[in-house]
Amino acid sequence: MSPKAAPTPENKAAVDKVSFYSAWCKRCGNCVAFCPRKALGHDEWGYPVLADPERCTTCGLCEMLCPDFALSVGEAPAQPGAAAVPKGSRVAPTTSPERLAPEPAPKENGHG
Amino acid sequence: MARPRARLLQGNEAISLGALAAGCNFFAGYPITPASEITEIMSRELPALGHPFIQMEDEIASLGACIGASLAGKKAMTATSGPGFSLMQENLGYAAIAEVPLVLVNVMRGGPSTGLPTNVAQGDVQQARWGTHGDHPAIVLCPATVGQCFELTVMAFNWAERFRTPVILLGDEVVAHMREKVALPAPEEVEVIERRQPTVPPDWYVPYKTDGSLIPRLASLGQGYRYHVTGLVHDERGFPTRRPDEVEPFYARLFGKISRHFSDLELVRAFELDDAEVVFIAYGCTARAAQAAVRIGREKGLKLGMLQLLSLWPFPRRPVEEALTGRRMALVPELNMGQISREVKRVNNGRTQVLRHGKMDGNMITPDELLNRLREVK
Amino acid sequence: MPPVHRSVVYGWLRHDKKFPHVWCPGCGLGILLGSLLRALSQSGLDKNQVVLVSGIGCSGRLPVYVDVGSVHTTHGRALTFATGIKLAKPELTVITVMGDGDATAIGGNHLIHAARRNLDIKTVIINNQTYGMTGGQYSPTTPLGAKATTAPYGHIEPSFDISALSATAGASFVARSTVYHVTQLDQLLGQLIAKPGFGVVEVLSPCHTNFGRQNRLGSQVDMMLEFKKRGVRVERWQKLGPQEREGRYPLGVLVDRQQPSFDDSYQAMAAQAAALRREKQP
Amino acid sequence: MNQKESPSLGRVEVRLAGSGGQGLLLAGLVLAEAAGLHDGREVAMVQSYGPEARGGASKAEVIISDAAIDYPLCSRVDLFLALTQEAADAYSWDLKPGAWTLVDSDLVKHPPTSRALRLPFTAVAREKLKKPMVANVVALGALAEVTGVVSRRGLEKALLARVPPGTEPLNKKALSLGARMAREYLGQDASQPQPEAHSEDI
Repeated sequence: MSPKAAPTPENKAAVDKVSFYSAWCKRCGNCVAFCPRKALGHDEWGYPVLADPERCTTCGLCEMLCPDFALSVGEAPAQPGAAAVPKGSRVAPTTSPERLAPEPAPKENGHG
Repeated sequence: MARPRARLLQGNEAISLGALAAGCNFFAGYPITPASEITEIMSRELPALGHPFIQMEDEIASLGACIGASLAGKKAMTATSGPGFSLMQENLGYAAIAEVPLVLVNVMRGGPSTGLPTNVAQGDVQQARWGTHGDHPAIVLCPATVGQCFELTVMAFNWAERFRTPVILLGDEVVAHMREKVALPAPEEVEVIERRQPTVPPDWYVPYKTDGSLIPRLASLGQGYRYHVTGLVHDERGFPTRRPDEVEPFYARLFGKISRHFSDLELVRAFELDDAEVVFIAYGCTARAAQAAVRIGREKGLKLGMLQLLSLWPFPRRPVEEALTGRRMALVPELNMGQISREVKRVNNGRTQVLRHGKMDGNMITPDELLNRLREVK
Repeated sequence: MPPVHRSVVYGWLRHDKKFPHVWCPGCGLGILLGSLLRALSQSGLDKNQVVLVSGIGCSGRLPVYVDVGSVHTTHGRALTFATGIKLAKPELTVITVMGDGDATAIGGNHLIHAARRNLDIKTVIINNQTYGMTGGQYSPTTPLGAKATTAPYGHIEPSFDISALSATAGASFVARSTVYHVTQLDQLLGQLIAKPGFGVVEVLSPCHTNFGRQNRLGSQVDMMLEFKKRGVRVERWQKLGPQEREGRYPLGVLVDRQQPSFDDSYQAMAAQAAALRREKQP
Repeated sequence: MNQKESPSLGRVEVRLAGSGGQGLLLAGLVLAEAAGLHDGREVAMVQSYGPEARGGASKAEVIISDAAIDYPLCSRVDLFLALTQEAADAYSWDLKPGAWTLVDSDLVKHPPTSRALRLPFTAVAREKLKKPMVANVVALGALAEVTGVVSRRGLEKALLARVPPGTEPLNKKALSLGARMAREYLGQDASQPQPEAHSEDI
């Protein structure tokens, strides 16, 4: 099951904050492990989902640490490849992973 | 037009002047006897003309820089001798598979290894054909006079651009270091072939797609055509592929673009061949000895003739077949133990008796030696 | 600097190239690629002005994904091709991407000479301390004692410090970061692109598939957290004593100096040569 | 070009031998340019390279011919100049019988043939011109005078085009000194015997 399939009212906020492109995702777990707010989790297949949208500050770190360009923070661009920066996207380039990164989480989902 | 003024020129000088006349505007090299003069002359000429020259840290780097410069639109050349030629083989293969035009001059000396640095030899003939790993076509030209050094260097550049391939000029120590009186054509009289550029907008450019010529058009880096160049087998877009239905046509095209022009690429010079009973098949400095032997032999009534090979690869099969047909004997003198005589025997196919005359003592074969050899085998 | 949205990064990826890319799940090369694309998009450069050159190995596959002129060369020779390109077209921004084996083993000679020559080439060396693509053999940066498929009893050779080597050889700009410190990496790559002369950014990156597995270092996440633990910003590094420095390394700009670049010196020499020639042949 | 003035020569093989630093490469170049560019003949020249050209016995070979030159090296030397004993020994094995042979009388005590012309090129350069390095030019002057393979006028033109600026008078003087030395030695005028045509009997 792809996390992007059929947005329901419950996960609409999640889709708005982080877009996942499962075709490119290799389920490495970087985004989940390094989310400073632990807002991301895994679905039953190991794909990332925005488990707790309330905690997500759209800091953009998961996007930067994703080696596969498989997720996008902020409003999803109309189409991948659109050159313009969509209005309202919030990315904090000064976010320091050293400052924000959590201690290693137990490997619940067996990543890596 | 002014009559060309005769000059006393060294073979290496003539190669350099030929390169400049053909539009060479990039040189990267590493000094090595007996090819260093070319690097020295280019270091003097190119900066004054506003073109790049660089002495790299080794021969591998020299050919790498030439490939880079050629991809960026320059007519690039490097010059080396045996040890450097060995180092260049991997990048030579790269230039062949990525179809990068450039000219590589190898002035042959005694080998293997450091061998006989200041002595003459012709031991790199098969290396020029088969030195790099994998199978690929090769174009190799071989001058025997200072004048031919100039002419064949111009031709090497023209063929590199026309066929989008590296072309090797295989000189030897005698021809490269020899000085002769030559009258070179004025630069405006030299025919120069330019690279075919794409004429479609960048979005429509498919870098390795070809028209009927089998030779793709090469856009220069930084001209708005953004594409990928790789030493991996690639598809028409330049992206790596291992699909048999893409790999097989790729190799077919790589060979086909050369093989369909064999008749243009087979360059020879006949000397007193018409009624010859015994024919020398020779190349490089050895052709000079063979021609002298023909002259001396003819003065004594011997019906001798010579076929000089100006292109060694693709091997000039048809002219050699013609030269062998109806003769009593063919003798192939060369400064190795039989690198071209093997080819001559291959195409001879029972036409006549083919003998080799190999020599590897660091000296030229003399006309006397050839005439004595004929006397022995009579 | 304005924020870089992923959509801008997507704009620098090649749309006719198949994704996902060839690298292992979690490989730092993908993170570096994203970082490089953010730095490029912020540099103000036109895609047509940029040429990306790589050698062989995992890192060699990076340029093919980027929508610029890209050249995937022979093993260790990226800098030689880049030298030819830069000399031929000085107006281009030429960036080479190499691995540690590529840059410091087979291509070590080219690295030190490119640094000495100070031709304006921007070099990114991704250091995963092993030969990843060929199966985890030891490289010039494999730590003493580490296991490799060609060092089954532990590695016995001291390793190169890529940044120190580049600095000593004469590079104008030398910096180190890791794929964990991705925001710092963005900045350093931006500085690298802007800096004239030969510049090197060494990027530590995990190879959990080969190096990590052989040395029981866990997942790429564990290896990246190790970078966090050991990497120290250069400003802080300078205040550390020898004992505190043990097992750690400085991150950030290590060398930033002004010196004549090869391009400038060559232009000056060529102008002089042309003038001399005009004098001789009026 | 003064092709018409130049007498027919056939093929003449010239070998200039000595040790590195004696200026034999320059002498060869001047001879080749004089014969080729000023006398209108065909010429080919080869020389020693590498360590041999710096120390040891070095040589320059010039083929001068009325017809196009096929074989570019000496195989039967018609004209041999040796400025050291080592060079005289090393490079005299393929002299044609009766070849003109010129040796430095002080430096070559044992000439390769009894007919060799022994002239004190180096001593004259040192004593009369105070410049031992122009011994090569003195020798060239003598060689031209004795053999006539190259015109005196062509030789002078070619020489002056090759030597460093400012040394022209010195070199001109060295050339005529060499010629005079040869005339005196032969005790006759400059009317020299023509060289035999290159022998082709193999």
